[in-house]
Amino acid sequence: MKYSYYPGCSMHSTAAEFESSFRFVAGVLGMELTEVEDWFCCGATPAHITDPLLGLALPTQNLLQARPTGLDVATTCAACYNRLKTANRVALEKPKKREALAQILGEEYKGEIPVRHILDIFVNDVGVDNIQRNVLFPLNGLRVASYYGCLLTRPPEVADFDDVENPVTMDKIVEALGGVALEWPFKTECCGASFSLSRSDIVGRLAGEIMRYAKQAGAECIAVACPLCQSNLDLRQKEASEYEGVEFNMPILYITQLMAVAYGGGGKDVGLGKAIVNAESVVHRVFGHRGSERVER
Amino acid sequence: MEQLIQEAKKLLEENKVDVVIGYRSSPLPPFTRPAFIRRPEDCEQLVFNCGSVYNLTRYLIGLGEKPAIVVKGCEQRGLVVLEQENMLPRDSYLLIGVGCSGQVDERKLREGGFDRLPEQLSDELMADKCLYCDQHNTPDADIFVGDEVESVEPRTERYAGLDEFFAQDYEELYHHWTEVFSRCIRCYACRNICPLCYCEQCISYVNMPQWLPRSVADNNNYLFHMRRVLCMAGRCIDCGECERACPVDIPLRTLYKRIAQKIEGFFYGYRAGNNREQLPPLQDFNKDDSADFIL
Amino acid sequence: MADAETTAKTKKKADRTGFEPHIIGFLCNWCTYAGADLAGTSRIGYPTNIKAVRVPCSGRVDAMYVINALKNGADGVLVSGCHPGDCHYNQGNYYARRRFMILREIFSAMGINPERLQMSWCSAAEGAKWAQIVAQVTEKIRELGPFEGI
Amino acid sequence: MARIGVFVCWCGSNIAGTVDVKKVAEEVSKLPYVVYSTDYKYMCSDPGQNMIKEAIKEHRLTGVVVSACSPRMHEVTFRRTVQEEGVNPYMMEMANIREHCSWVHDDMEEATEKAIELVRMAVAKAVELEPMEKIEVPVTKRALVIGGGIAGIQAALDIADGGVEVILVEKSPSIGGKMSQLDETFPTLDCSQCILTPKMVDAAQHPNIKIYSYAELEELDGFIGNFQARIRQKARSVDMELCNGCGDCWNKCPQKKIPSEFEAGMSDRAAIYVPFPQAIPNTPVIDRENCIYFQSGKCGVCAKICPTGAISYDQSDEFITEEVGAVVVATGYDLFNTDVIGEYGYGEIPDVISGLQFERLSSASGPTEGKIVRPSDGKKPEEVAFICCVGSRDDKYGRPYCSRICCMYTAKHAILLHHKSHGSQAYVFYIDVRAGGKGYEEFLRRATEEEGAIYMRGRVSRLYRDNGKVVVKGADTLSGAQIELHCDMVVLANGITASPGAEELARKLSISYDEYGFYSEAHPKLRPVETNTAGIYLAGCCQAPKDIPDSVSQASAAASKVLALFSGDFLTREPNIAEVNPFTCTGCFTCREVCPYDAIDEEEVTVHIDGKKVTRTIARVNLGKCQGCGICCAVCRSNAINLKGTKDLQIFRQIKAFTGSEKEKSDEPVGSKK
Repeated sequence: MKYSYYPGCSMHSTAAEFESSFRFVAGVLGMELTEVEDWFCCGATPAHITDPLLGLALPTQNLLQARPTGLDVATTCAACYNRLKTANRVALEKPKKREALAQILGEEYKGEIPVRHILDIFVNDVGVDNIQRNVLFPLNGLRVASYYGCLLTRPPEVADFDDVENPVTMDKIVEALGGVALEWPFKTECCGASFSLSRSDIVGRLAGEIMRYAKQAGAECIAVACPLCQSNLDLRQKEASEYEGVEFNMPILYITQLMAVAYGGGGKDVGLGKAIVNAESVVHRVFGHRGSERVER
Repeated sequence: MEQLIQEAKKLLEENKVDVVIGYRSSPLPPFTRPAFIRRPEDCEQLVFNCGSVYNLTRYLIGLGEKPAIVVKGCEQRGLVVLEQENMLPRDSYLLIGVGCSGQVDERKLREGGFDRLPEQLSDELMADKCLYCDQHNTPDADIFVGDEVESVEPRTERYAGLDEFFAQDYEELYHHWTEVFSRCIRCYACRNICPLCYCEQCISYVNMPQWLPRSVADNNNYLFHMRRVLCMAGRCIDCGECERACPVDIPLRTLYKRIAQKIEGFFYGYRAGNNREQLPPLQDFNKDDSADFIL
Repeated sequence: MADAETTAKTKKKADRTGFEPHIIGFLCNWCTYAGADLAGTSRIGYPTNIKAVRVPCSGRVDAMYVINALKNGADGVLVSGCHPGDCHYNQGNYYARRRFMILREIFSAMGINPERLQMSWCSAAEGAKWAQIVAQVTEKIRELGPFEGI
Repeated sequence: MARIGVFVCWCGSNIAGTVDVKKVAEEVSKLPYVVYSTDYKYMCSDPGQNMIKEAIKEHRLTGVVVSACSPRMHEVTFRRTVQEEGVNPYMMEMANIREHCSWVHDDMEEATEKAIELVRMAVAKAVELEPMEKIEVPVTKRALVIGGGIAGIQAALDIADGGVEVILVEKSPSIGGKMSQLDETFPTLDCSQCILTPKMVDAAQHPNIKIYSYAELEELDGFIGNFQARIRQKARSVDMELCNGCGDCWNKCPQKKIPSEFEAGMSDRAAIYVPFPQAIPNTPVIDRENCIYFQSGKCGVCAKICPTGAISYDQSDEFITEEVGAVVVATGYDLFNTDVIGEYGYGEIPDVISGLQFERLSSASGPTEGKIVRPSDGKKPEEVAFICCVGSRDDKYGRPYCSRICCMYTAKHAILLHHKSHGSQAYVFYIDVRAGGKGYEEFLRRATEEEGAIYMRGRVSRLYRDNGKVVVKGADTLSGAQIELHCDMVVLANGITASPGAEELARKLSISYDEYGFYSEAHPKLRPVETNTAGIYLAGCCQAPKDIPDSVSQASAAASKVLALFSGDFLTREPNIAEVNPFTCTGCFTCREVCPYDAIDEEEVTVHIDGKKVTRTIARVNLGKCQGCGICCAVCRSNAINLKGTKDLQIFRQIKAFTGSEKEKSDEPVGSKK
């Protein structure tokens, strides 16, 4: 299983633990990653709201740079995924825009490179059986609320690997790792990430509701698959707790972190220490304390 | 070709078929001749090489015996069309598949001044259709003999040069074709060799009404060939036999391929013989077909 | 629609001395033929160049009819049927559309201006549209000049 | 040798004002085969028609060309005229020199020129005309009705009352259909069962109606007036003759935990069961998949207890063939499956129920005897949300159409809630309210103004559980506010979808259907109950979503079509149909692919070709089915299929005659058969 890997800006900064855990997990599962040569911004929010064409040119150029490998492009971030997939859709269905982009980029892109979110790859390429087979330390019934966020499955005509309103890929992975995937209503509600800096009061309300329902469902932690979801729910948990009047103390973990833990990753692979809401305690409660070294397979 | 001989022998010995249709060598190598083998001991004659140019599927309709037939990858599409048109059920013959890395073009050989083939069949001497072949190995074969040929990068595009040629204005094209068709002697070889021309009575013979004038005068050949283009639209599999058989070198495929190219463009990538389940374009419609030309 | 009428007539008179194209029209019985009847009952004028052959459906029109019309001295041919979705036989016009799309391509490949074959949708209620179509087609063929091929 | 007479009409000044009719008559008299030509003021008048008759006699005419108005106007008239004089009516051809000439041109010279050309073309065709006889097809005067819901019952009763035998086939154990499950009906709130069950009894007792319940159509052969229907009578495992419907078997059956279809899963039934107490026939069936005896071989309680010995485990499916002349398809609909809407949690959240489940909750014969309670805890729901357009007008689920009944049944539900559960509040989320029927708008007003239902315009984005309530998240698009309602129960107004198996049945019947699986009518406005296959008619929701009054109307319309069809012993049809030349047909069946009416059959023929005897499978046109469109002719590569009345030769002659001689090239043999 070989993939072109488009990390996007978060993976090299705020979501370093997503990157490390993903790379570790990919290694265990036999995924070979080639980082897209000289990749740059995917064109998410700032670009596509100021200039739609620029918002398409950026992901298209990235895909052009990925093209020589002929491999599917794997992304981890919901926004990157959305932009790159949108660029594909435009290239396939909007001949006029495709021409305009070819003018700008000096090369025609026909939408031929499939773009895949890692959840899609995990469940559909690697397979739930494989995910399960590699587990060294089962999650021992850890109660996980999978939170997909508002962008990962939307719009359904772009993001097409899971049910738009009731996605289940992450839940399948949690179950495969030995955890309990919780049925809860806020899987795809907005967490307010766009307002994380500008209007933290709104974020408090939105994130608070998510937190409350996760708690109500009995979650010990929330699993996410997008750097923005993670940083927002983690960083703004204080505001959320204030809004709801409850101390949530809800660890927000990347799904790859849970996988890395179950696969015996070392401290640096899993990167639990980076979270604001203490995540280590939850993991340790489930496994008992384990050293920070990688477990040899 | 030992395997071909053995398989053919087995089929005849076990009475699975009455006749094996294939190729046998001729006095003019590398060219071959069609062979109808009915006795196991004659199977030794069978060969397959770059001179096995004929499209043998022409012989299948109305054969009256159960045959096994050697069919090249490109020609198999014709069998699909015939099946779609209820002329030849798939179970009425056994398909012997082969790997073919290209067939020699007799005309090129002649014009190149060779009286026989050099050691290796080079692209220069290969039939045009082989240069963009995407079906080197016969699909859907009941028996596959010999080794599969590895697919080769096409050397030309299927429709190369057509857009440029047909960019001429109507008058030039008209003169070109009247000129070319004035050579036609109405020997009907193009029709008789075509695996898809199986009408009981070709309408060029019907005179009540007179669909097509019979004489070669008055540009009537042009009309005959226009009708043939119409017949081939959405059906031609580009086996190239018509052009090979034409005694006066009329480039018929240029027209057939042009229409095939247009059909592929209009009708969602349709290519004759590619998919048994897909209705031929003129027997089908889509509510969203282009309507640009309609007032 | 009075406009179409007058233009058609004035054009015609102005061009009196020039070339008058012969046009044959294959009209489906249910829509276009009835539409042409309506143009008549509504007295909406159009050029005399077109002569209609009534057929049950545009899907009935064999490509050879068109070719033979040209062969026999027509300068242009019009095939007209029901609008998509209105075909009395549900789908005849869709088949016709494909058939004549291809025939026009054959024409252009063989050096006949495809504009000599025109196709239109005209319903039984579109008398005025019929007059307009005839005016338009006549004008088009007039511009192309006499057909001297085949 | 053809002898043609040409009759040019003046139509008063309508033609003669613009066309020099005398000149036309004179010019065309010079044409080959024309032995007589004349003109007259009004050809369609009695004296005009008499002129034609006289000329036929005097000049021994074999064919007549009437050059007058549109054939759409007077073709029938003049055909009758020539027939009265002993000439085959199809030997008359018209040239339209009024609508297509005199009325649209004003220059006399040009119009006359064109008229001559039009007549010349008509004469050319007339020379090649052939006598034709109307087609007579014998009719089997029995009808098949498929589907025993209200539409099927109505159609069967109407046909049977007309004195015709009816075979009514219903796939479930009882007739009655969806209507039997409803509580009260809009807009009158009369009880559904009270108006339906008498009709069910009528159907059961009607001497002309034979009901096959628990049966399905297996195959339909033949064509209009002459169908053979093969019906599969599924094994009931109960002898209909012996069973007296006492009910001991289903009371004693140990397997009672099967969700009842009739109660929409709101209560259970036994493995041997009648769907509901008023079922017709009132004979139980054994649901073999859930029966302990059939699954494990042990049990046999019902057989032991049955006082009449009616239980018959070894019954097997039987096949019956019925000869019928017409078919009414009334297979109804199914409700949109709301499971697929992840955000509504139907099936996950017990207090989210479907519209049909609400009907059962509210029905006095339902599982709660008409008490409206929440499924989760049996408590009275104080606040109930109703969501409209669930699976209707929603591209996302491939259902862009309106289901037409949900707005009204939701209004009814709101009213019923108000009546039966005092103090409960109904909230209705809608996109638009469609209340286009008689009394519907008034009914809706009643729901909002008198019965206190609160209507909010907006879609619901999510339903989820919170503290024993169902949270309804949505928007009120009129005020622009986001809405979060905590309700006790939510009712989804599921839309209508085609019934499962609709497409398979359509293929058996060779009728067409749209992209949603609803059957296509022959014409959306003017032939709304016919299908494209002659002799097959549609009634009810199988054609498109509709309410009870519309279903019943369409059923009666279909019945009247059937009765009209059966009014004579023969069907008479115009003879303009396709015919196959057995010598040139190759049997490629391209014609069959394009035929909209499935009118191409296969035929084995032995022909002599080049002195050889050859047996081939070729096409044959089915006289009953062919509608004469001629699409087949234009796709036939060997032109072996031809359309009578518009034959290739006839059109070629017209083309030939068209521009006159100046450009004509003669390579065609001049001699013709005539």
